[in-house]
Order: sequence, then structure tokens, then C-alpha cells
Amino acid sequence: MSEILLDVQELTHCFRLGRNTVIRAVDHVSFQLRRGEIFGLVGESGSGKSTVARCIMSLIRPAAGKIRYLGVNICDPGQFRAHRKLLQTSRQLIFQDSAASLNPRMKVADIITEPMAIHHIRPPRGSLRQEAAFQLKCVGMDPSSLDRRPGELSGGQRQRVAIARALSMGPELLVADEPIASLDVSIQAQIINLFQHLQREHGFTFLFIAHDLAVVRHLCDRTGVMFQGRLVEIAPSKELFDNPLHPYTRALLSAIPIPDPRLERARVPQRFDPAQFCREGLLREVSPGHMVLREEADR
Amino acid sequence: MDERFVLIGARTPVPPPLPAPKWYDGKPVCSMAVLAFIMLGCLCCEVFLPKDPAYMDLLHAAVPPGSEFWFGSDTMGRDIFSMIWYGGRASLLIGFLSAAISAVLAVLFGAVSGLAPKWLDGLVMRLTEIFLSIPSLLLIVFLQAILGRASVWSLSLVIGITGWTAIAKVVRSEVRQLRNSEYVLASRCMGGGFFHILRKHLAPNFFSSIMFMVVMNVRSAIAAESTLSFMGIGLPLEVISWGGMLSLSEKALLSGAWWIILIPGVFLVVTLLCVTNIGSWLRGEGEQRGNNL
Amino acid sequence: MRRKNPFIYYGGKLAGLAVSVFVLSLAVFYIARLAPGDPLVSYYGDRAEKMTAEERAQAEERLGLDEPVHIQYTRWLGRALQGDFGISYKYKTDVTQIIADRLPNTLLLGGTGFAVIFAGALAVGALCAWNEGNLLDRIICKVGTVVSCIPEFWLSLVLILVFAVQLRWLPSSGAYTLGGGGGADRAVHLILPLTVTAAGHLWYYAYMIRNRLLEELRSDYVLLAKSKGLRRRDVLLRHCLRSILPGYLSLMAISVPHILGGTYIVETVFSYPGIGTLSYESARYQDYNLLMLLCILSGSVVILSNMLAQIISERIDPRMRGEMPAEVTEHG
Amino acid sequence: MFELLEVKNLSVSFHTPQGEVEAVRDLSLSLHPGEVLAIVGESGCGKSVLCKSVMKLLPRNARIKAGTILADGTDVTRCSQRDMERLRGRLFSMVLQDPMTALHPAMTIGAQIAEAVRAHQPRMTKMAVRRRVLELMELVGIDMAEERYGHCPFEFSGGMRQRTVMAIALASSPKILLADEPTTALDVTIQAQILDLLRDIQARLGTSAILVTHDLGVVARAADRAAVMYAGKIVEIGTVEDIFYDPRHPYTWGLLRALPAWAEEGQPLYTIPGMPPSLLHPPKGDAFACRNEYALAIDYQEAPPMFQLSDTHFAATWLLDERAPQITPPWRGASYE
Repeated sequence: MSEILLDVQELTHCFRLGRNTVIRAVDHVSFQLRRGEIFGLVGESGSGKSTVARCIMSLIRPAAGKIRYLGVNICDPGQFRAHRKLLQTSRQLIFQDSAASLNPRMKVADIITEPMAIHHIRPPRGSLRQEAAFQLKCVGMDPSSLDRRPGELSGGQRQRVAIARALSMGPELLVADEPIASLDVSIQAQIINLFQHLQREHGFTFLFIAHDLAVVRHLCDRTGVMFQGRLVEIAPSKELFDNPLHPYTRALLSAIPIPDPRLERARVPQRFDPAQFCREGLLREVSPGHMVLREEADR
Repeated sequence: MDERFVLIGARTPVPPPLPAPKWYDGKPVCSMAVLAFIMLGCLCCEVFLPKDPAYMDLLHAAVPPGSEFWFGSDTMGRDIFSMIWYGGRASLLIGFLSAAISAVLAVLFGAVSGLAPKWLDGLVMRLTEIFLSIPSLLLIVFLQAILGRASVWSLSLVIGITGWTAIAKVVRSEVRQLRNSEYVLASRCMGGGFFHILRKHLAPNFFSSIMFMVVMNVRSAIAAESTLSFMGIGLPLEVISWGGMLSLSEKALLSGAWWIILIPGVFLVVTLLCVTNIGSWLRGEGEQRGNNL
Repeated sequence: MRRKNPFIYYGGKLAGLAVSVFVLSLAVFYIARLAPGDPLVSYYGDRAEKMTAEERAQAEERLGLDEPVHIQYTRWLGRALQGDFGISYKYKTDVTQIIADRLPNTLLLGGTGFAVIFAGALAVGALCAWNEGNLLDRIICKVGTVVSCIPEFWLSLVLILVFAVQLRWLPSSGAYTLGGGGGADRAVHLILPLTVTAAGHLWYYAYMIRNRLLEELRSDYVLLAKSKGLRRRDVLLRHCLRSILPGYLSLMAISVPHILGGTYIVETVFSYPGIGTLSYESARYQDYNLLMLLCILSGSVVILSNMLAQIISERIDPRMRGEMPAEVTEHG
Repeated sequence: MFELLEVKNLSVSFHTPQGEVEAVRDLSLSLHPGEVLAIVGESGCGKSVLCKSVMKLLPRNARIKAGTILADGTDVTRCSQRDMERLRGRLFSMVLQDPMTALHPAMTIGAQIAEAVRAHQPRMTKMAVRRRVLELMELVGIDMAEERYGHCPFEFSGGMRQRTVMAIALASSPKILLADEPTTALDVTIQAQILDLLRDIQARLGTSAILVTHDLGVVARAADRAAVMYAGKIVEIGTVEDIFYDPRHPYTWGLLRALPAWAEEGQPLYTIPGMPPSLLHPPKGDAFACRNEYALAIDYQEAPPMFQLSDTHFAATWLLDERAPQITPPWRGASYE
């Protein structure tokens, strides 16, 4: 088994809504990412999966818990500062909405080479422009787009540019926060294939956050399911889809419509009542690599 | 077999050439041309002025427009045609100068307020509010009194100082919005420092969005100068400006000398209208650029 | 969701108002004294210039101008809190009395002006939105832009020239005819100043209403409202207007000083005896006591209307009450 | 057979500063009473525009260029604004995509439903309206209706809001329900509930529905018939069985093959190459030709007509012409292990 790249331990973060209401967006979440794997994090809106991503990228300082990346505790400001350059170059983030995450006034070439410009890295392929052209080719785009602005590109092309920007630094860890949610079906497939291809080529560790389970099943090696800020189940993808154990996972799986009318109509989706959800409890390993949230009483 | 029914598969289409947009498309050409004409005329008025604008020909006071005085003469016998071009210099200069001053102040305050922590932001905004609550006319009178005798420079400073609050508010909200935008977040994530973000992301996006406010401020500054000079608290009588020319209108009203009131006023209003049109075009432009994503 | 205690809520607002007014009065007091100029001139007229040094000192002592500014201020504040704002140097009577004489005129002009602008902007804006892109809308937009570009004083001059000098239909100045002064007379005197006040501001607000309404008309809930069979008029008036009204109300509340400033200029051109002319004079001639009270009056009106605007937008719109921005701690 | 809704040769264009965008191009379609017809396609293919033109709720810069829309015997394209106001809500009504923006933010749920009830029964008493509103709320599965009557939309979750939107749509018992991506903005578990509710209500009230979606899973779950749209045209239409088990158009093949649910382990997904064409200047001939690996020479010259395959199944591709070469379809129907 390969080494652990990212170790998230008991990560907790709260958002304050008004004076008295506090929402636990992320509640004692623990998981590990091994080097070179694709880990899927699934959950519905408001389950806290984006907050996890932002904590990992140090955009939010978590209220409690530890995140160790390559042995560095990134929640500690001192350690963060000491390893700033490493952390900022080897972790990259891809946002859901490429329209918002690319500066509308910058040219594609400048967008792709922005991280290099920030860290004053000598581009390995001569000039910054050549570097941008190379990266653009890597994500399947024509270098003729180098001088265009994000507004002149289609959604799929913009997401490709965002990917090129993230990969230009040769990251160890790539975090993608719902990168395909705002794309069309036929474009989604193209981007997923691109991810798969790039991951094989570069070997980066990939944290893929999504709500579309079919995509996660196809793309990810292991999958974690989140509900109301808690991680309820982690398992290798195949195992999770074939043998879901937590009632919420089951409900979630049964809710995905199967694109086959006869099969689909014969199914009865399982309901999961959020009122029954017990937040307390621990992740327990039931079979190798398969962990489920169980109440304390079960022990 | 029919040749048309041969399997040939997908072929990349040749995109039809889009008709190149004309350079003047959507631009307020007319306003730009008129404004350029007026500005040019004011700048090089020495070349074509028929008379000395400051010379008081008391024998020919309040002469209606005619061959000698094209636009008539005022109650002190000065040639209105010459005064308009000459006086436009002061008015336009004050307009641009004070807009620049207030823009600098606004960007300073707005950016501080937008980037600062909450308490400082609240304090700055509260101070702005108090500042706003002193009627601007009074403020101008005070400031004029402190600065001493009015000149083009002091008046620009005064109008500039009183006109920055509105832009500052826009700057503040713009900075806040930009600061939380995803591309700034992305840049921070990649390790972009404060100055990098300021230079690459904040400044370019934000200048286009306040540009139209600045242009609109040129307009209100020109209007303010004319109002002040008209009321006698702006430029002294010897300094010719559009507002100053109109301050003689009280006598003109009594004698029914319409040209003294109407002709400089029309110039003033046309200039203001052109600036307004250009301003609203800039605003539309900014919005469109924001939307075409 | 927790309801705030209304006493604490309004008490806090009032305390904020008091502090703001205090800071304002302090600022005006110091600025006024910083400004060069001789207040004695406004009290003694030309006589002040011929005074000997001794006489000057005596006069300054009498008016309390010899002491350091901060002592002057505390003395002024102490009296002001008891309702004594001192006498005007120029008119030599109680400041409150002078203002009380003039205030109704300004209130009449400003109040009706405000009402006309408020209602007119709503009507014109809604009319334009209803006829979006039509000839009527385009004409109103063009005319509005042109009118809003005309400085108030020049519009006044032109109107006087046309209606008072050439046509002789309307009086050119004053608030009422000397000696007379019935309601009709006042109304006739009000027409021109009111037209100018309204014309200067109306389009700005009407245009804003138009654009906001159009924005609303493109939103999803309008689509749903139409699809349930509501008539277009009902959609516009009941749904769209309703959602822009809080914003409009608070904007109007904030705009009080602008409209007030506009009436000052109009008052001067039309020689309309109101607060505007008074404050202009008092600032020019260092009539300290008068100036202080005027500044505090207009300042409190402005601050009060700002608070009103805030309260309105917090009260009317349920979203404002319910959702509060999430606080995010950041680093990096 | 009596058709509840019949769209014939409809063309809708948008006038933009860049030129004319042909959003719907010469489209024909019919809806039988009591069925659910799904319209599938990618964003920008004109499926939403089709919905809005049926209700004549198009934005100002859009124009119905040609064609007729017969709804229950009335030609909608010729109706005046007033006539449409009378028809909307009673003959057809709409469920929008995003329930977060579809409800007026500052009005109570009850008032918004009541407005819909009163729109066609202005004389109804207050009590009767209230009773009807509560009845509707129960119908769409909002429990504690009495209590929630006075709530504002921001106090509701996404699913609850979409239920409210459905209650509004059903207020005047319309014959046709147009659902424009009703579940796209919702979570998967809520999506399943809303789809089942839609089917349930539709069966109970005998309403016909048009379900616009981009998700073939939704089609499989909730539709009787399906129409596949591409670049402003219907390329294939038939019963759900026809579309899923015997698709004939290359675009339908591509859509089905690209689904991650059918992907083989470790293999890349099948993708349709390229991007949908811009409708600003739609290409000559078949718009799909440039992405179609089975494109014939004629596809680049002439748009294919609709070929009839059975009573219910139609497809617009030259592959069905007798002169075309025989192709083994790469997709032999859905099969989930």
C-alpha cells in the first residue's frame, strides 16, 4: 500500500448564522488520501463537502481538527508559513463554476501561467507563452485560444483552461469541487475522460467532489459519503456501490435514476428520514477498507 | 450506389466568417464628436477668437446677437462668443480636475473600507455618512473660506473634496464583491500575495466599473462649478467661466436680454449631455463585459 | 431566529443618532472658527472695521469670542442642551425664532417637492417599464436624460424668463405677494420653484425604478406568476413593485439631503424666503449661532433619514431579517 | 386520435446584437391526453424555448417566426395577450427549474398559491380560497399545511419550494403541465420524490405533462414518450421503450453511450466529439453531422426529413433512407446487469 499523502483527522468547522444559530458544516470528519489514488467525496447540497475542500486548500481555517499534508500540519499557521511554497505549488484547486473562477479580463495564456508568475518559476519550456501553449495542448485545446478571454470560450473549454492552470505546476494533490456540475452531459463525459487520462499520465492524487454518483463510481478508486457534515461511509467504490451499509448511502444509491425504463420503474426508492439520523457515533471498519458510521451503542 | 449516401463521418466544420463589427458600433459617436469639438474649441480658442473676451466695451453693453457680436454682448459689454470658448477652459478644467481629485479620494477611502476589518470599515462608513450629512453647499462655502480667494485650482479641490462619497461607496462594495470572487480565491489558493491580487485581479476589474462613475462626476463637477459661480461663491467675476457668465443674468432678466442667459446655458447643457451619454455608454459597456460569460 | 428587543434596538439607534449629531456639531463648530473672517462684521456691520483694539476686545468678550474654542464649545453645548441656541449676530434676535419664521416655507417647498418626486418617479418609472422599448418609453427616456442634465439654476432662469418675464403668467420670486398671502397666492408662487426642484431629481429616481422593474420582470418568479394566469398589470404592480419598494424607500430616505440641497439653490434663485438662503448667508458672514443650529438641523434630518432607510429595509424585507451573512474565518 | 397539444412547423428566433439566433427550427410535436412526454437535450438546444413559446412567455427579443401551436383546439400563436392570460393556469401551467428563484421572496407561500387559485375564480370567498389552498398543499405533499400557510419561501427547503411551485401550477387544474427541468436544481433524493409526486398527481388528475430534462435517468423514471432535441430540432421521437431499446439516431446513440452508468470498468467513457453548434449561424444540412461518426455526404448538404419507423417511432437521419449503407447500431439497447 502506498504512502498517505493527506491525512484529515477529526476535521470540524462551524458557520455562524445569526447570533445563536451555529451550523456544523463539517463535523469530526476523518479520512486519508493515499498517493496516486482518486478519492470521491459525495453528498447532497449542504452536506459540507465543499467546506472540506476549502479546509484542505487552507482557504478556511477549521475550528478543530488536524490536516496533515506530506507530514505538514497545514492548520498550524507556523508550519503553514514555513512550508508555504511547497503547499501552494503542490496543491491545486478546481472550482465548480469556471466562469467565476477565471478572471474575465485576463487572456487564457496569462491565466494558465498565473501560478508560475506568482512563484517566479522559470518555465520549463522556455517562455511562459510556450508553457501555456503546451499545457493547453495537454488538455485537448488548440493553442489558437491563447489570446482569447474566458468570455469567448464555451463552458467546457473554460473548465479545460482551469484544469490546465491547475496542472501547470505539476501538483501532487488536485482537489476538484464539483468540476462538471455546470456542464452539459456530452461535455461532462469529455471532462471526465480528460481527468482520468491526466491522472494516469501525471499520477497526482485526486480528490473529486461531486453529487453525481454514477460519475464517482466510474472515476474514483475510493468513495466517501457525507451527510449533514458527517462522513457516514467510506469504501472502495465498487464495494460501496455493491454493498452499501449506512441507510443514508442506501437511500442515496437507490435514488439515482437508472437510464433503463423497465428496470427503473420496477424499483422502489428507499427513503431516509433525516430525523432518524444519529450524528453521534464513530466510523468503524466492517470489512477491509470499508468504514461505516455506527452509533456508540453498537459497540 | 448514390454518391451522396457514402459514409464519411464527422468533419470539423468551417465556421462562417463573422461580419467584423464596425468600430463605431454602439459607441455614442455623436456625443463624442460634439464633446471633442467643444473641448478642442476651448483649448485653442486664441486662434479664432474675434474679440478679447475680457475687454469690457461699455458702449456696447447687452447688444443682441448680430454681425458685430455673433452671440451678443453681456451687460458689461463683453463679447459672449469669445467668452464662451475662453470660459469653457475654466469650466472643463475644473470638471476634469475635481473628478480626478474625488476619484483618488474615493478609491483611497473605498479600498481601505473594502479591504479593512469590519470595525474599521464601519468607522470609515460612519464618518462618510456624517460628512455626507453636511449640506454640500455649506461645506463648499466653508472650504472656500479656509482656502482663501477662489481660483480654478482651489475650486476644483473644493468640489473634488465634496464629491467623493458616492464613488467611495461604489468602490467599497465593488472591492468587497471582487475580494470574495472565485478567481481571487483561486489566486490566493495558488499563493498570490496581496499586491499580486491587487495588480492582476482587483485593479483591472474595478477600474472599468468605476470609470463611469468618474465620468458622471465630471458632469456633476461642471454643473457644480457653474452653480457656485452663478451664486457668487465660485470663481471671481474676472475669471471667465460658463457659470460666471450666467451670474450676470439677474440684470439680463430685467432687461429681457435672453441671449445672455440662453446661449452660455445651451453650451453648458450640451456639454453635460454629451458627458452623460458617454458615461452611460461606459456603464453599459461595463455591465456587458460582466455578463457575457 | 431570535427577535431583538425593540427597546434595545431603537435605543441603540437613538444613541447612534445622538453621537453622530454630537460629532457633527463639534466638526462644524471648529471648521467655522477655523475659517478666516470676522464675525464682528456681521454683528456691528461696517462699524466693526473702525473699532479700536480695546473696543474690539470688549465686543468679543460680550459675544464670548475671546475664550479658547473648546471652552466656547462647552459653553455653547451647555446652553444648547437647555434649548438656548443663542442669538443671531446679523438679525440680533433669537436663532430659533428666525428659523421658525423661515422653516415653514422650506418645509412647504421641500415637502411638496419630495412628495412629487416620490410619487412621480414611481409613476413614470412604472409607465416606462410597462411600455419597455416602445416609442413612449424611448421618448420619456430621452427627455428625462436631457432634463436631468440641466443645472437647476439655469432651468430656473429659463423658466423665469419664459413664464414670468415674457408671458407674465407666474410671479418670478418670493413665497407670497407682499401684504397678501392666501393659499392660492402661495400655490402660484410655488409652481416654478416646485417644477425646478422636481425636474432636477425626478428622472434620476424614475430611471432607477424603471431599470429595477425591468430587472424584476425578467426574473423567474414573474414567469411563474404569469404562468399561473395573473394579468400583466397585477404582476407588475403586485409582485414587482412590491419587491423593489423597500429598496426604493430607503433610497428616497437617503436622498433627502440631495433634494434639500436642490431646494437651497432654487430658494436662492427665486428669492424664496427659506432655510436655504439663511444658511448660505450665515456661512458666508460667520453668523456662528445661526450656522450651528442650521447645520445641526439639516444634519439630523440626514442622519435620521439614513437610519430610517436602514430600518425600513430591515423591516419590510423578510429576507433581511432571516438570513444573516455567514462569518468565515480566513487565513492564507 | 385527439391531440391535446399540437405543434406544427414551429420556428422561434431571438434577436440579439450579434444577429438572429434560431432557437427552434421547424419543429413539430404532439401531446396525447394523459401522457408524459419528455423532451431531452443539452442546454441551448431550444427545449426550454419550446416550452415558453407554448405558453407565450418568451422574452421580448424572441419571436415566433412560423408555425402553429394548437392547444386544446386554440391556436396559441394567434392569441392576444388577454386571451393568453385567460388560458394560462387553466389550460396549461408551468413548473420552473429553480425553485429558489421561482417564488416571490417576500410573499407567504399561502398568498402565492391563493393568488393562483383566485386568478381564474375571482368571485371565490376568502374561506373557500383558503380551503382550496390547503387542499392543494396537501395534494403536493406539504404536511402541516395550516402552519406553513403563513411561511415565506426562505423558510422552506428546495424540495418544499418545488412542491409549492407544483401546487401553484395545479391551482386551476390545468390540462397540460409544462415542467422545465423540475429536478435539476434539487438533490438526488429529493429529485426522486418530486418525480414520483409528478407521476402520481398526473395519473390521479389525468393531466398531460411535458417534462423537459437533460437527464436520461429522469426520462426513464417518469416519461411515457420521449423526444430527443438537438440544435432546435427534434431528431428522434418515440415511446420510452423505442428510445431506450431501439434508438435509431446517431445522437441518441451517443447520448446513451456517454452515460457513466453504462461505462465499462477501467475504460474511458464514450464521448460525442466536439461541441453543440451555435444557433447564431446553424450549419447547413444536418446540424449534428460534424459530430457524427456515421455522417453521410448528404448530411452536410441537406437536412434529413423525419422517417417513420413505427406508429410511434420517428427519427430524422439519412441513415434510415433506403439508399443509405447499412449500419450496425453501436447501441443495442439498455441493459443494466
